[in-house]
Amino acid sequence: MNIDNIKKEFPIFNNKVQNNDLVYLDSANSSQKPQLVVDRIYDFYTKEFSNVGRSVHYLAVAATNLYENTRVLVQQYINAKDKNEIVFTKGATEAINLVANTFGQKFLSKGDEILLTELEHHSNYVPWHYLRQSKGVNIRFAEINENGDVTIESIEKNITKKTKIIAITHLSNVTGAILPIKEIIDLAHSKNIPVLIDGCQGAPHLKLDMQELDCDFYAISCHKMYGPTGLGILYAKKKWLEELPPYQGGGGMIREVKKEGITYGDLPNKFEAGTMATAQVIAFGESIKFLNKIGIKNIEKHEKNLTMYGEEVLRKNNSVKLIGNPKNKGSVLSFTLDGVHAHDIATILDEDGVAIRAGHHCCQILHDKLGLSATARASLGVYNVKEDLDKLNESLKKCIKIFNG
Amino acid sequence: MNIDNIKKEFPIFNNKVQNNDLVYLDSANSSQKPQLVVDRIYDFYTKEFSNVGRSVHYLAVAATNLYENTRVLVQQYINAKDKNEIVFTKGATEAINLVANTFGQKFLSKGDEILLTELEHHSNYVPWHYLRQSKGVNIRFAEINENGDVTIESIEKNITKKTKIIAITHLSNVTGAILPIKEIIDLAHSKNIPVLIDGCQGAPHLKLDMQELDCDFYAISCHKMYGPTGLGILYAKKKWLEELPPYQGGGGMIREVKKEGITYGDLPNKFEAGTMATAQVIAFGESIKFLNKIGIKNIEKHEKNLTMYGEEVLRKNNSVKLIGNPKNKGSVLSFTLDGVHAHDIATILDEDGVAIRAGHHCCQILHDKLGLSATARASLGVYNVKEDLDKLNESLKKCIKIFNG
Amino acid sequence: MNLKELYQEIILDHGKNPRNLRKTDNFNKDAKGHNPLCGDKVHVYLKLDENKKVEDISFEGEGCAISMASASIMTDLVKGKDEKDVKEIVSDFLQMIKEKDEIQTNLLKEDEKTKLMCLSGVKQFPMRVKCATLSWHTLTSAIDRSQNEINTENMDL
Amino acid sequence: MNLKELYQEIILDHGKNPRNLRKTDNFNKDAKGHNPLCGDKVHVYLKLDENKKVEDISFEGEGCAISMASASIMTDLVKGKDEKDVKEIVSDFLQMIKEKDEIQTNLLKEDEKTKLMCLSGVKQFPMRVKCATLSWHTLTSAIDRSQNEINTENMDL
Ligand SMILES: Cc1ncc(COP(=O)(O)O)c(C=O)c1O
Ligand SMILES: Cc1ncc(COP(=O)(O)O)c(C=O)c1O
Repeated sequence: MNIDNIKKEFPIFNNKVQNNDLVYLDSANSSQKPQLVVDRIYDFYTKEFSNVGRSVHYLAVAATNLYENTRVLVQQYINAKDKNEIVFTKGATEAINLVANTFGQKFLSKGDEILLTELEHHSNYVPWHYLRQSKGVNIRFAEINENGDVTIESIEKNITKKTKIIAITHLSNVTGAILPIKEIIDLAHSKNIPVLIDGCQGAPHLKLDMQELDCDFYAISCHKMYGPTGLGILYAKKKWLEELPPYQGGGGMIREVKKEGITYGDLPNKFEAGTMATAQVIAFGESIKFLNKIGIKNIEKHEKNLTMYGEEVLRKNNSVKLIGNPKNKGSVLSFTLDGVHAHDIATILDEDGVAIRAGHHCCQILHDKLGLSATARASLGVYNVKEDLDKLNESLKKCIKIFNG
Repeated sequence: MNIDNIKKEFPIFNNKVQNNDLVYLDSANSSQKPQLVVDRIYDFYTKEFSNVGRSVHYLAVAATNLYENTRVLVQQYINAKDKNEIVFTKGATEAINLVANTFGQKFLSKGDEILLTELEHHSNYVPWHYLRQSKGVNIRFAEINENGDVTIESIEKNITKKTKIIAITHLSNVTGAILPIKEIIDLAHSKNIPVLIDGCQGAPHLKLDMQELDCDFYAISCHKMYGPTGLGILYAKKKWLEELPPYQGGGGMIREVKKEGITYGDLPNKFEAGTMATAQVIAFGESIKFLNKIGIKNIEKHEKNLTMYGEEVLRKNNSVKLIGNPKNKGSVLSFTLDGVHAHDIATILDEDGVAIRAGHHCCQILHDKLGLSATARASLGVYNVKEDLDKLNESLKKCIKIFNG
Repeated sequence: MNLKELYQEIILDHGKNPRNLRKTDNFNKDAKGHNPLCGDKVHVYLKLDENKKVEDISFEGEGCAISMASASIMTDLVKGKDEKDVKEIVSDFLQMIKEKDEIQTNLLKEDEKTKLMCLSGVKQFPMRVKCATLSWHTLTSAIDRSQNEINTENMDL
Repeated sequence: MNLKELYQEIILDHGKNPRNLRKTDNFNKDAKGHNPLCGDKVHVYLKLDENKKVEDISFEGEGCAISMASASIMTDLVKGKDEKDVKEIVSDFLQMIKEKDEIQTNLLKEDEKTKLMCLSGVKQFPMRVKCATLSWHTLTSAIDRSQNEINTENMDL
C-alpha cells in the first residue's frame, strides 16, 4: 500500500459532505475507517456471527478464534511479551479507569502521591481524581515549559518519596508534544515507581515496542487507530494483571462461583467481564493489518512531513498563532486566530468542508495554564495530503475576512 | 413485517454453516442481526462517520443527532419518563457494575444486606460480591422452588430491616422463569427498598414499560436484542442518576476541571465518560425500529407458541429432562439427556447445524442448587420456527443413539 | 446554511465590542454558566432595585462571537425592565431560537426585536445554539436563585 | 469433522464406566482442576511411595464423556510409573493433542499408545480440547505442588 494514495482506501472520501470534498482534520478526535475494517464488521455480522467463548457450536468456536487472533495481532503490533497482557476495554478511558481503580484499591492510601502532567486529557485525570476522594491521595501536575512540552526535569522535580504512580500522555492532543517517555519510565523505575502511558495519540502515529519501552501500562483507543468505536485496549505487564484485583464483575471472568465467595479466572479473562465487543475486536484485527501493510515508519514520515508543511503554511499567515512548539511534535496543529474565536473558526471552516475541532479538547488544565478558553485544532491521519492544509489555510483567510473585514 | 417470514431479514440464514442450514437456538447467549442493523453500521462508517458531541463540524453534528435519536427511541420503547434516564454502557454487565459500584459507595455500609435470587447470572452477582469485600455488606439469595421459580413469598421471607437493595433477573436465562417483578417492586417500595432488574433476557422478549413497572434500575444487553455487540443500556430513575456519584471518569462527563477539583456534567453525560460506542448506538436505533415494526406483542405470542411446541416435542422424548417448570416461562428450554453430558450433546448437535449452548450459562449458584454441573440450553428468537425444534429433537435422538446404542 | 445570516454586522459588532462586559458594583443576584463541551463561560451580575426592576446588569466571560454578542444584546435589552418582564423576554427569546419564527412579546420595541432576530441565524447551526442561549439560561438561574446559593461553588472536592 | 472419531467405542466405554473414579486413601498429592467456561471439575489424588512411584492414582469429578474418558485412561496408564516418567507421558500426550500426530514416548506399550490415540479425535473439535486435557494438567499441578499449597482453597472471601 502506497501512503500517497491511501485516501482511496477510505470510503468516506468518495462522498460529498454538503457538496464539498471532505477535508478531514479531526483525526485526533477520531479517525476515519478503511473499507477493509467496515467490510469485516459487515461480513462478521452477516455470515459468521456468534458470541465468543461461551458456546461449543461451530460459529462460536470460529468467532472465539477470530477474537483471540486480534489479541495476538495487537500483541505483535506493540511487541508485548505475552498475548495475555492485552486486555480489551470499551475505550482508552475505561482502560485508565481500570488501572486507577484497581491500583488505587490495592496500593494507594492517604497521603500517597500520583504524578500527572499539565498536558493530560480529562480521561487521564478524572479517574485519578476519584482516588483523592476515596483514598485521600494527592495529585501533582508536572508543569509544561514555554514550548508546551514536559521535560524529564519537570517530571523529576515532582517525584517525591510519596509518588506511587506516574500517569502521562505519550503525545499531547493539544500541543502535539511527544514526551520523553522512555527516559521518564527509566527514571521512574529507578525509584520503583510504575508508569502508565496514555497512548491514545501515540498508538495511531508512532512505532510502539512495549518490551523496549518497559512501561507498566499503556492505554489505546481503537477508534483513533482506524478501528471501530466502542473499543479500547489496556496493555499491562503480566505481573500487574496478576496482582491487581479484577475491575468489573460478571460472566466470563470467574473461575468458580459459590454463595459464599468467588474465585477469578486466568488472564486476560479476569479483566474481560460480560459479553465483549466481539465484532469490534474482530474488525480491529483488520485495522492492525492495514497499519502493517503501510508500515508505521512510513506513516511517521508521511505525517512528519505534513506537520512541517502545515506549520510552515500557518506560520506565513500572520493572524495565526500556533500553540506549542515542542521539541518532538506529533501531527497536531492547535492554534488561535487574532480576533476570531475557535468556535467561529470551526463553523466557518465547516462551510468549506474543512472539519477541525474547537474548544479545550478535554484539556482544561492546559488551557487554563495557557490562559485560553478555547483553541482550534487541525489533526492529521494517514489519509491527509498537503492540499488539505492548503485548504485549511484558505478557509482561515475567509474567517479573517469575515471578522476583520 | 410478518413474523412468520422474518428469517429472511437476517442475512446469516442465507449462508450454509458447515454445509448445513443453520438452526440457531442460542439467542439467549446472543441474537443474530437483521440486515437493516448491519447496513446502518456500514453506512455510518462509510458515509457519515464522526465522533459525537465534541466537534462543531457537519459530520459531528449529524452523528450527535443520530446518537441522541437512539436515546429517544429507547426511551419510547421502554416508556421511560425522560430521555436522560437512558445511559449507554458497554453491556448489561457494565450497567449492573455501574449501579453496584456507585450505589454501594454512597448508600451501603457494614452489615447492610443485598437481596439477590438463586437464579442470578454471574453478572448480577459478582458486582455485588465486590461490596462484601469493600463495604462488609451481606448477600442473601432468595431460593427457587421446585419449579425453578422465585415467588414473591421467597423474596418477602428474605427482606429484613437491613435490606438496602434488591437485584433480580426479569427472566431466568436457565429455567426461563419470568419473575413477578411488578409485585416484587411494589413490595420492595412499600419498605423503601430500591429494585434493580437484570433485564437481559426480559428486554428482547417482553413488553417493557418503565413507568408502569416503576423499577429503579433496569439493565439491557443490546446484542441480545438484535443489536450490535459492545453496547448495553442502563435505565435508571432520574433521581438516582442525580444522586449517585459518577462511575468512570473521563472526557465528556465533566462540567469544569481544575487542578484542585472537578464538577460533573448534566445527565446523562455524567455517566458516559470517554468516547462512546457511537456506531453501535446509532445502529441500535434500527434494532428498536425493527422490533417496533414486528410489534412486541406479536413477538411474545410467536415465542410463546414456539416454547410450548418445544416443550411438547421434548416431553415426548423420554430421555429428555426439562429443567424448571415455572408458572410463566420465557423462550428458554434447558434440559439434560439421560447418559449424555451437555457438552457432548452440543458437539453432536453442532454436526447437524443445530447451535445450542452447554454448561452452567453463567449461573453456577443455580446449577449447584439443581445438583447439575452442566445443562444443555436451546433458546429462541424472533426468527425461529417449529421446524427448528423438530430438528433439535431429531439431533437429540442421534445423541442417544451414539451414546446408548 | 448561510454564514452571512449567522455573522451579521450587528453580531460581529457586539461580538467584538460587547456592551456591559464588566462586573456590576453591589450586584444582588448572579449566576455562572458553563458549556462544558467547548469551555465557554459566562458570569451574569444583576442589580435589582426595591421594586425588582433591573437597575444594572452586566456579564463577564469568554466565548465565541455568537455567545458574546448574545450576552451583550441581552444585557442591553433587559436593563430597566421588571424581573417578571425579564423572564417573559428570556422565555420568548428561547422559544424563538428553538422553534418559533419570531419574537412575540410586546415588552420589546420593534428595533429591539430586530436586534434579537439577528441571533436567529444560529438556528441553522445546531451546535451553535448553545452559544446563543448560554447567557440567557444563566440570567434565568441568577433570577431564580438566592445570592447564597450561587456563591456556594459546587466544586467536588 | 468426524463424530465417529471423537466418540470411539473405547471413549464411550471409559466415559460411561470411568476407571479409578474414587478417592485414594492416604493420598499424598492432589490438585483440583476447573474449566470455568463449562463448569467441568476434576480432583486428582496421587499416592507416591518412598521411591516416588505412583502407588495409586484416582480422581473425582464430573464432566463430559471426553473428560471422563481422558481422566480414566490417564489414571490407568500412569499407575505404577515413576513420577519422572509420569511427567514425560503427560507432556507427550499434551503435545500429541496440540500438534504432533502420535505418541512418541517409549514409556508406554503399543496397546497403551493406541488407547491414548483414541483421544486424538478431539483435535478436530477445538472447543473440546480442554475437556481432554483438563485432568492431565491437573495431574501435573498435583505433582508439582506440595500438599499444603493445594489444600489452601483460593477462595476470594
Ligand atoms: C440474565 C443475564 N444477565 C446478564 C447477562 C450479561 O449480559 P452481557 O454479557 O451482555 O453484559 C446475561 C447474558 O450474558 C444474561 O443472560
Ligand atoms: C490524549 C487522550 N487521552 C485519552 C482520550 C480518551 O480516549 P477515549 O475517548 O477513546 O476513551 C483521548 C481522546 O479522546 C485522548 O486524545
